[in-house]
Amino acid sequence: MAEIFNLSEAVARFVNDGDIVAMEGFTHLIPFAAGHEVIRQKRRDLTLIRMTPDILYDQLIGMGAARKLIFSWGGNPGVGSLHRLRDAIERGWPRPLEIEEHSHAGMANAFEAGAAGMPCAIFRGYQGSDLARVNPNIKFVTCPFTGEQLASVPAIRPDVSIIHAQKADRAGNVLVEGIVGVQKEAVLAARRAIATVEEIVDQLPTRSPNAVVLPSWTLSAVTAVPGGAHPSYTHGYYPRDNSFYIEWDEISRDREKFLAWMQTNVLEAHPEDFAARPPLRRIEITA
Amino acid sequence: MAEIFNLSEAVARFVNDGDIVAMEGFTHLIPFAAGHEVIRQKRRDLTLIRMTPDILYDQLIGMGAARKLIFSWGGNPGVGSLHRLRDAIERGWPRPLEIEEHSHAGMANAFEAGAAGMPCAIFRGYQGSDLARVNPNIKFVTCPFTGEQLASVPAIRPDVSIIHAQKADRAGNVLVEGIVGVQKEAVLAARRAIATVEEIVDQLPTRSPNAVVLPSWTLSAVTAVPGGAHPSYTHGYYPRDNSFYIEWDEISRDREKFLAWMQTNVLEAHPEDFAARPPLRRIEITA
Amino acid sequence: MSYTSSEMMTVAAARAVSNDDICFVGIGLPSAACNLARLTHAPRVTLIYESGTLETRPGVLPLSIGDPELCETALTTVAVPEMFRYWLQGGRITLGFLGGAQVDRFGNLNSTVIGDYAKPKVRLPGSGGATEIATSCGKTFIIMRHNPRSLVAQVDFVTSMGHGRSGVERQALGVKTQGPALLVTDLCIMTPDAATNEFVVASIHPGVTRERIQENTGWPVRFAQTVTETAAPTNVELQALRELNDRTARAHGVAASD
Amino acid sequence: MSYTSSEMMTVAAARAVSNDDICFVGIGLPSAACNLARLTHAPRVTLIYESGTLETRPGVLPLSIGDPELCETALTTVAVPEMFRYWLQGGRITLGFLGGAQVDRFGNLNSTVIGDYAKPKVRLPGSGGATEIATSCGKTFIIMRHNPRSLVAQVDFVTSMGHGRSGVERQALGVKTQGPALLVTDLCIMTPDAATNEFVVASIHPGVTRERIQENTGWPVRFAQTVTETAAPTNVELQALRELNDRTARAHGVAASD
Repeated sequence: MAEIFNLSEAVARFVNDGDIVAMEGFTHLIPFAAGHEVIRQKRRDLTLIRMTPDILYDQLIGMGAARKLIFSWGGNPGVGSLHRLRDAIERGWPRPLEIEEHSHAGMANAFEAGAAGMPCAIFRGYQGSDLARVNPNIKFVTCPFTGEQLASVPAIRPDVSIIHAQKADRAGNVLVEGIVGVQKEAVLAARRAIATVEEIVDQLPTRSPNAVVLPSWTLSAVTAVPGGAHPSYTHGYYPRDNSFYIEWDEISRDREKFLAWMQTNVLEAHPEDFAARPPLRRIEITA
Repeated sequence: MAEIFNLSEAVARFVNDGDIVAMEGFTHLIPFAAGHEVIRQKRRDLTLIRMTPDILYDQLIGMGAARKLIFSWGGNPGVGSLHRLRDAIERGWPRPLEIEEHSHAGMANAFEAGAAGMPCAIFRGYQGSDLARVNPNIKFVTCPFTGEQLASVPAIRPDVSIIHAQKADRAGNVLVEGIVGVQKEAVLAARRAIATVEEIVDQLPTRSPNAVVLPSWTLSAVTAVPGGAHPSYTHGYYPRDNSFYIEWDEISRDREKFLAWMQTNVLEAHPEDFAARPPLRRIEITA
Repeated sequence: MSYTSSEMMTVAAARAVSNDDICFVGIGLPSAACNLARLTHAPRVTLIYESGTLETRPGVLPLSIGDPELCETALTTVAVPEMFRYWLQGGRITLGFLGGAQVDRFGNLNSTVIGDYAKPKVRLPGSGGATEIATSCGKTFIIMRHNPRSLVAQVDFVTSMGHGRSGVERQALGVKTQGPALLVTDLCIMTPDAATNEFVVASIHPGVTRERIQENTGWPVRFAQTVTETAAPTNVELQALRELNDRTARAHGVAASD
Repeated sequence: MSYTSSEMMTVAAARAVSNDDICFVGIGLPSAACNLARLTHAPRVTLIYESGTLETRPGVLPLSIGDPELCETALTTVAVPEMFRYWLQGGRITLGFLGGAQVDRFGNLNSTVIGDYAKPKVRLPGSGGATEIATSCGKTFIIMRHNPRSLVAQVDFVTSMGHGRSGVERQALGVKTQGPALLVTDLCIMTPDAATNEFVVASIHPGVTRERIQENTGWPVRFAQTVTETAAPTNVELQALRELNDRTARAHGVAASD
């Protein structure tokens, strides 16, 4: 049953050194505020899992929090490379980073299998790809009915998953809307889970009987952090801060500049600072 | 791309003798009007698939339309046995019925695998159950990572799936809400699919960005049949006709009584008759 | 207040449900017991029906597993494949409630056929969710009317494994969940012997004799060293159950728990 | 109207998209081409982005695969596991658009590393959806800028199989889909030879010479028996593309297609 914590308590209690951690969000709802708290609390030796590691993971890796990354696409979306990720892989700075690399289909199936309590997933994938050659966690099994060779990957089972969402009610039930990515699977696959939300409300809206709601008893902690997905976005609250994604390319190219930025904007900052960060929505332009 | 047909054209065009047919609906949204049209058009030698064959399949089986049933629970929900199904299995009337029997987990996984284009599904199931002894389509495979034995069933791939839903728009996109069962999987797993709906509207409501919508291009035909789920129900339109489920127990016990009922209420009836059948909603009683 | 043996059975089953349980609820007796628990001592119990309704709070007992009431009062409703994969197989359910046509002393259940599978004497509805409920829930409770056709020496077909035909197969297969933890009937409460996994009588309902239990059981019944008498239903329990049944009868024109 | 080679490339790719296509769209060049098709000759084309947005109609080009615009203009949005299982692997997509850092003559694509995998010279973003887009879509179109570092004799890493290292592996593996059917660059259009699966030049953009194509290609280029000249972009096409890019630049402060 989720308890309502503040963010620093939630991270202190549920994220440990050496944990396997998934902070998910498929471009949308990326839990930046929670990730920054993990950095501030100086967690080390994390195995980070994410389909699309972007700026947040670049920051964690650049600060030396991770020993391993399991992923399927690592870039600054729409902009280019992740310079801190590349520096870690290509030059071992600030520490070497082990990688386990999949395709999106492989990761999505592995999250699904984790949520489903399975030891592995099977799917039609990795045919003819060198990924199967470099990743020993990609195997092939035979369909017992047709004889077809099918790819198999181990289920993802994080020690802790962290997501950001729109709303929680006072019991700790969490509503996720829009591009929902693999957040539900990440929570259900994990031993422990933390959700930051834009707001805690008396009652979740009842727009649809099939809304994506994570019941309180699937979460360890729920905490309100308005703006907590910035510079990504929260559908219904604020848009993506595209200009920050472009700025990051410049900030992250240089080790010193990166460290200085992290000092000011993460180490000396607080979860409450996120409320003021999201940009105002631009005027809608339609074709 | 779904074309908007009337129901008799849709059944004439897309349901053939000998087809593998799934008419799905998990208590909710059972496509009775479409099933009755299949009976009126005298389709034969069908392999009927459904997790929960209930009155509609009792009617199809009692009229001799089916040669085989693939299922996981065959009963009159909340009432008792399906007498026509039992008569076919126990005494071969009006013709013998082959059965392939699963658990709900087996069927649900098989539908999921069909929708996902897989040849089979794997899951943790059938442990210690005699179902694995009597159904050769239940096999076991070994997880390549942990060595665990996992159950496997072939994917369900109907020639045609038939569902009932709330609304379609004029392009043929279909909205399903409430207890959605395996309807989406049934449609996506099938070569052809027919949806009957309560109404065709200019634009689907936009209650939730994650509503369950089947795009027009996943369906062969969409047709408006108000009341078409009676005696089951359509969430947001009319309640379940519980009294008819109880009456069916009496109607279906006797072969002659059954045939007389089918003559009047199906063979001599029309899809338009369904509009007048659903009961008015009873006064809400809450605890 | 006087009460029927059916009411005693439902009340006894309801008492075994706690606020912390996340229950996978079947239609009929399990549904009545779980909802009675929710309306009395366990208001925070989480009820899940295999139709996909998560955390449902029906005001009346559903007649079917997919009644509108279940969806309308649920936190949310998921598709059936998700229900079986993420919620049941995912290990999220602490307690599964099962019934059936036959049960044996090791909690194996038959809801498939009476007689031979290929030439059945009586064809029953089949597994539904039961086969995997029996292995995926943290533990299972069984609720059945007590008579020698139901509590049998050997079930005709194992739809859902309890501890296996000889009481050891469950463990041998490596199934991690506890399995049958309670059998509640209209005569008594049985719990599995820690050593043999055989159901033994732990508590006898008021007014029932050991002889009557044996006469109605298809195997030689064992009794626990200390057998208690089940506490009679309290007025609060009976009133809540009867009001629930009355509301249900008014809504459906039928009493779903009977 | 005059135009750039980039515009020629996008227009040529857009023309290959039809009203009947259900496209799995990547960010950047593919997104510009597919949306240009939708805004010109193929208004009913169905666009799907791997973030889960089905039938999306963005007014501006998305900067990322999960921009709000994609979800807000979609018919509906599904979870990512469903996207990859039901929609991509389920065989619902007729056309996948791919790019990458390197392509070889058999349409094998590298978006993983330049150099050795264990000691990369340049670490690229990796597969994303590409590995299975390449095998699950009915066919794939590749769009890339033409230079000898991109069109190479041997890709350093096969992220996404085209026809395989020697052009026959795809068929040998039993992959049922067509694979690379078109390679559009800023110099020409290539299609696979029916016998060898090798990309051969089918159409040359106006003003480009065969020599320039060879100089910019890392393998000995073959030309089809009949090579046509690509029709220059029409005013209608250019205007639609430029308006799209202008709207995009105003919305994002950056031109997403460039």
